[in-house]
Amino acid sequence: MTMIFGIPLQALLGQLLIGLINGSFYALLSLGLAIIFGLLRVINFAHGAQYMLGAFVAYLLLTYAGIGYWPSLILAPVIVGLAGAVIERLFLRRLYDLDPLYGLLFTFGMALAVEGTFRFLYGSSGQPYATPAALAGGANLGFMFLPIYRGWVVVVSLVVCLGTWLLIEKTKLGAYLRAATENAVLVQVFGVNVPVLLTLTYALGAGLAAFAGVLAAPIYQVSPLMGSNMIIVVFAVVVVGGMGSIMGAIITGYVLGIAEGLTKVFYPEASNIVIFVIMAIVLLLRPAGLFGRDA
Amino acid sequence: MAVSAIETQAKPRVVLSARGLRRDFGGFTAVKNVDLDVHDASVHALIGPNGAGKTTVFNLLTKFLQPTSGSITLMGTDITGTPPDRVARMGLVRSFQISAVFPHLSVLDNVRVALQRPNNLSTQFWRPLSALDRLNERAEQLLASVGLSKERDHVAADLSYGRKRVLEIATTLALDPKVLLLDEPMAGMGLEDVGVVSAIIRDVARDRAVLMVEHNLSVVANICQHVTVLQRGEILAEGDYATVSQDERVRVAYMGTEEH
Amino acid sequence: QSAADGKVKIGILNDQSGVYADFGGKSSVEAAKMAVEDFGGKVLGVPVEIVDADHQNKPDIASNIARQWYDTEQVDAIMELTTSSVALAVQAIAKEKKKIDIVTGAATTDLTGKACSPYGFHWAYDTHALAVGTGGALVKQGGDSWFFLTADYAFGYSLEQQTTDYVKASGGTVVGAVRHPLSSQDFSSFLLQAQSSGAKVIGLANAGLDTSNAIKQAAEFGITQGGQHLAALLFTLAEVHGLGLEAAQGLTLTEGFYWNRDDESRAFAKKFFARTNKMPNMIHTGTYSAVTQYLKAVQKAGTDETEAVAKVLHEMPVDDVFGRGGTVGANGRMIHDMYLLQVKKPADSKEPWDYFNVLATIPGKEAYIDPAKSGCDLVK
Amino acid sequence: MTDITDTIRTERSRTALSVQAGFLLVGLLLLLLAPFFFYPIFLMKLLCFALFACAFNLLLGYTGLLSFGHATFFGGAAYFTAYTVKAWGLPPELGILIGVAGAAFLGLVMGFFAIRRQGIYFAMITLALSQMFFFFCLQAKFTEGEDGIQSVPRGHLFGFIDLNSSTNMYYFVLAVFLIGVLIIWRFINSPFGMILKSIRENEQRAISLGYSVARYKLGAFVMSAALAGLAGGVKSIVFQFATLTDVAWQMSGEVILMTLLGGIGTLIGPLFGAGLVVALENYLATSEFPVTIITGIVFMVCVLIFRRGIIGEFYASRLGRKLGFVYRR
Amino acid sequence: MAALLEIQDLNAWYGESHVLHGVDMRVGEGETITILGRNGVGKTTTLRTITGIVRARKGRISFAGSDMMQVPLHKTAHRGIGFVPEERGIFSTLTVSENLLLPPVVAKGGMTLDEIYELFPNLYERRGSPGTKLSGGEQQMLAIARILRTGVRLLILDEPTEGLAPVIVQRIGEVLQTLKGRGMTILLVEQNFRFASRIADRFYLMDHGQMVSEFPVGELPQRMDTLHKVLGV
Ligand SMILES: Nc1ncnc2c1ncn2[C@@H]1O[C@H](COP(=O)(O)OP(=O)(O)OP(=O)(O)O)[C@@H](O)[C@H]1O
Ligand SMILES: Nc1ncnc2c1ncn2[C@@H]1O[C@H](COP(=O)(O)OP(=O)(O)OP(=O)(O)O)[C@@H](O)[C@H]1O
Ligand SMILES: [Mg+2]
Ligand SMILES: [Mg+2]
Repeated sequence: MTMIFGIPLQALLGQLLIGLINGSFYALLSLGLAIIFGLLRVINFAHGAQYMLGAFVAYLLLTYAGIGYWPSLILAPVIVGLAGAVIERLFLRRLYDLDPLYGLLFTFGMALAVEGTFRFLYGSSGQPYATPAALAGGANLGFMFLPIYRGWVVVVSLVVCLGTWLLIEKTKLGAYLRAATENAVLVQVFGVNVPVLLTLTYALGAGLAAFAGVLAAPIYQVSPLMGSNMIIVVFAVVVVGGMGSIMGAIITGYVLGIAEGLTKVFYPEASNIVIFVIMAIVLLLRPAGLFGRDA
Repeated sequence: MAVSAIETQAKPRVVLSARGLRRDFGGFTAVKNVDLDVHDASVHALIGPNGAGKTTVFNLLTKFLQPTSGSITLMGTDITGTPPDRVARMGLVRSFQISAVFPHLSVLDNVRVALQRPNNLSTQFWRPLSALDRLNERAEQLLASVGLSKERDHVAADLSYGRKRVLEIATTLALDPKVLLLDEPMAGMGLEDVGVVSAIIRDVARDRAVLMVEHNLSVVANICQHVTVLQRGEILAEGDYATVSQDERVRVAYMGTEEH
Repeated sequence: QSAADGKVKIGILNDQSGVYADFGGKSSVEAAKMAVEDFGGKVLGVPVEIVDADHQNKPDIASNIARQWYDTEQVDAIMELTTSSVALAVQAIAKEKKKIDIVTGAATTDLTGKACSPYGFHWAYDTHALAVGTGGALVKQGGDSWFFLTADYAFGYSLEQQTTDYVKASGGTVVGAVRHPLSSQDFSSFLLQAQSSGAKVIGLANAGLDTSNAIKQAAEFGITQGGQHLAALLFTLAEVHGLGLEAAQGLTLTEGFYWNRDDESRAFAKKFFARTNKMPNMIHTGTYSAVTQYLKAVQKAGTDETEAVAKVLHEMPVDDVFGRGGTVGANGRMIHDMYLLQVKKPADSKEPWDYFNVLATIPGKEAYIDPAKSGCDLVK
Repeated sequence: MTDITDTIRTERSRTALSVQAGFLLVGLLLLLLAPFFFYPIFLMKLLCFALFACAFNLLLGYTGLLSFGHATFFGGAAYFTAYTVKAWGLPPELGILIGVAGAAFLGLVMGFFAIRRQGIYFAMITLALSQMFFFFCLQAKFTEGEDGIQSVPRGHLFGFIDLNSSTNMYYFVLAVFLIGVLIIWRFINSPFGMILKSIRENEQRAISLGYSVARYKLGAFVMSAALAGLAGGVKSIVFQFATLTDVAWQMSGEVILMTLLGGIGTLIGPLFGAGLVVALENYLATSEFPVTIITGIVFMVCVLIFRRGIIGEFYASRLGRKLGFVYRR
Repeated sequence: MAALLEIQDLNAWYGESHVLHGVDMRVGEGETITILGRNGVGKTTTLRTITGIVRARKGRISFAGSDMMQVPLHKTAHRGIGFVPEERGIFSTLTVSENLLLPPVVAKGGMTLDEIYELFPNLYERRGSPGTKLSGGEQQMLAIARILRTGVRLLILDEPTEGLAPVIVQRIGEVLQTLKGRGMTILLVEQNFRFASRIADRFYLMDHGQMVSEFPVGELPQRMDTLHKVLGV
């Protein structure tokens, strides 16, 4: 058997694949975070809560309405996105003219409140959510047993990430969004209804987080805490990637997922901090992040 | 460009010089092969069409940008690798194309902040603010010299655009720089201020070097002893205003056909 | 006969909104109230009062409340005390103020070891009992080679260490271990390593959501179907409920109580269910037992004065639905039987909350550290 | 950043000055008499958190840097102090000093990375780095994992003041708090503070005037870290333990809440913010309502309609202005 | 000439500071108007109030016969008003060509992309690079160019020649002449008196938030004295 650093090649391949799966979640989440930040200048601390909400909405739909995974995959992001739109309209909107730190603090409070509410209502040990029948079971790849569902996560996250990227970088709508980020008043003077655009953006970001949440439900325990465990790592991913580019967020998400996966083989104790260590190194070498523009 | 021995004797000494300056942005070369000598006690104008690379040259000289190649010497010291704040402390100070004041500080404080460093009053975190009062006299002198005495206690943000630029010059002068780099000091200024500022610059240049970017050609004609014309990142012509403005290439590339 | 200050007051201090809220939480408060009602609501002729507070897993809040309770609100005993940092902090205060504390929620053996107190008691379980139960007993059932998935901090190490000791003592082997950081979402990398180790038992030396996620993902990767066994070292009925039988089936764990064990436990559980809408785990029942025993002790001592009550508590055997035949060591450890439990297949579960098969009963003497060897300086 | 300052050098009338001196005196008197009316441990906790929040505010309110990692300094110092006092048997004052030094060092390291970016990047970097420190504390031997360092002896201050007496302990904490606030006050109203202010106003311009902006920011960061460490060290002596909650990121969130509630950029606002948060936590502990929900909602409400905080709103109110207070945006 | 834009007693505020004190002004269809005035008298504010950016305003603004006071900001362009702001407002996250294509076309009759590139070859050369990587002058050209595409009827320019090289100023002058020739209405604020006098049909002189006088280009020689006093020309 081929060995690399004392680890069988097969095991390594398996771990790479698993890293990629985790990277899918990082990518989806950091993408949404980057979009909201990029366009609204709001660090969406509630992103983890929205991810959690996605999973919970799927769970609730199943439990109380008998609506299964597939419809939930669309429905949950739409519901969370709508909730996001309402939040943006009612609250976030008032904070745009202020220092971005207020947006951060507001969404931080929101995350606390939402998480607290779900903990109050559903406890903290989580709820079960079964893998959809069509994706149950696994495939033997020779070097590892790959649950089919995990393969699906990688594929669908890639598709969604690329789709979002195309939407923002390559369409007129995206150009409006990017321009509005810089100078909303001027874009409005040009005849574009910017407030609606911003609402849509926040809804899109929240929806993406919820989508990741639904994807996560069959893998992780649906728990009120699932988001807060994730959010800080995703922040680090975003810092490493640099907020300048959407593509940067996506690529960094996958790459760091893989880096983390490999650490779990070579030095598992460090797997939680490896992303932070990478972040520190990147900051030393490229303060603006790997793909970020200089401020 | 070689400076002959006779010339160096006749002219004041070179305080800032650049050789073979070049800067690439991605595939685009914004500045290439620029040799520049700025002399003490003179006003040197850097002119050229928009996008010629004037601001970039400024950024390179003050080290806000790192040159891709070439070297820069300030008063005999090589500063090619020196960080911008060091360069400023060595006596090379710049203004910005977009006005740069401390908006929520008073006019007086704007100048005092600049005075703090040369007076070694910038790191004392244990002393009271009143320690700064001994800078007031000098600060007020500076304000008076640019005609801002009346606005002394206003918040800088409340000043009009032109007044802000004047304040910026006063702040810059507070550092008593050896070399002053001014990026379009008259842009957006009303005519009444243009006169004032021209006079200030001429005055300042009595005992230091000034390098300025300016589109207002009458100002250039009036106060600049030396003119360098930049085009597409390269030097197109050099000399005094009369020489340069007769240059056919300069007329086509920059000045246009009308009378100025 | 009467209470010294005319009041008998018990404080339930635990996590009611954080990560351990399901573990004990508000339901523990209910259990304490049940105990008081079952006791008749009064002792020595004065009404018994239960107060409760949510320490939010913050020792300084817990410490603040505990001091205030003892100092100004005439609370006689504080119980439950989830999370070892809180339990240790409060036990130290109780010791200083010469007041009683009975821990049911925290796991660390230090409470009856180097941090023991003459007025401190540890009631429901501890890491040692869990290790012996799951480690020792499972080997006897044939699970003789182990691989550990260990949470990378003191709690995880001590669980792993103590379990390893018992696995080895019972003739088993440990083929490897992997340390995972606290609150890892994804365990698949670690599970793959466990899988390729070929060990018969994968021991989960972690807690809470980490354990749940590991179990769920083990099912996903077909680990249990592949013939390997999962053993959770700290896991209770409440968490199994959250996980669902589909994912949890086959899992082995140790608890100090199982509601569906006999008629008495079922009767207690029904009453508990009527109040809380869930079946009790060992923390809930343990709290019920602790309150009951405390009241009995007050009754017997004829006063709520600390020294006297503590003396009775140390001497009087326990005899209730939780700790039948239990005794209390000089270090404050309540020694009672533990149960090795296995989660049923969904098809075998006959009613809601019917989750476990009892694989073995571990006698208290085996489950708990001999007080003489506990490192507690109160034991001569 | 909203630009807010306790202005020291604006024109104030003499009456206003004496009104403020009056406020100060009454405040001091209240603090001195407080232990006769309130539960001392509650007051000590309040003062520790108030100092922590003041230290945090030094960075946010006066330098415009929002750190989301201040728990590192607070909790780190708590660990250092607790460890040295318990394991090495150092007297409390020395233990606290070591805590402060340790926090300053951590501040130096974290600041070194974080000041490379501004605004929210800065916040995220400090958050991530403090998370790293959390994991370090979780795994390091000397912190004793989730048990925490327990039963730290309070000992005798300078060898003769018995801190086991809660009165002595209280006045010691009060003294530390007052000294801390005094240091902060001096710091922001010093030549150094002036440069910090100008950097916040226009960083590029400050560079062109020859200031090494990074060093000034780092200086402020380390100062703030050291003072946060002072609060943490004292807290570990007060409570006699140091645990993981002090280094967790929720603690960083809490100190932000205190500052926001009290008034960002006001010298004494954090005292009120801390008082409110600590009281709220205590009160909610025994109420039916889950703490996090309330905390979250308080945050949201504050940001939306109460942005200047208690003291800021007071300064900006008609009465406040009449009394000569200034709250500038 | 029919009035395309008519302003009566316009007042505007920034927060509590009252900046416009009753501006009256009339711009005829096809006319080119220049507002002159010293720094800070409220020229920019007048333009920003007309376009609706400054919303703390009172008075009457009618454009093409309809009242503009209640029209939301994002609808003004669709009524036919195009704005080139003083600070240019080039978007750095957009490339030059994206910047150029950004404002939605609101009516027929705008210039085509080819025409624009012909007018500003610099822009063509740098069409793929990020907007703010252009030099100051290039940015100004871009700011004007992108409005020309949209087909608005009234072009409002705030100091279009600020910071521009004389050749470029000349070229912009030519461009504005061309637009004038096509019947475009132009409202301009300018410090460069020479430039303004070459293209304007009529002048407004502004001081202290009011129009203090108004005269056609022909009267310029007689007015030089006043201008001298007010502007220091
Ligand atoms: N950071 C950068 N990245 C890419 N290109 C740049 C950058 N900075 C400047 N440029 C390009 O370099 C050229 C020179 O720009 P510069 O700002 O130096 O011109 P300038 O002579 O100052 O013009 P103006 O008089 O209009 O201010 C321009 O074409 C500009 O687009
Ligand atoms: N955003 C603002 N907030 C408060 N005051 C402002 C603001 N913008 C401008 N002002 C003030 O309003 C007055 C008019 O400003 P305006 O910009 O309209 O002048 P201007 O005539 O365009 O001057 P310039 O020739 O310098 O561009 C000035 O006193 C200015 O200080
Ligand atoms: Mg320039
Ligand atoms: Mg203007």
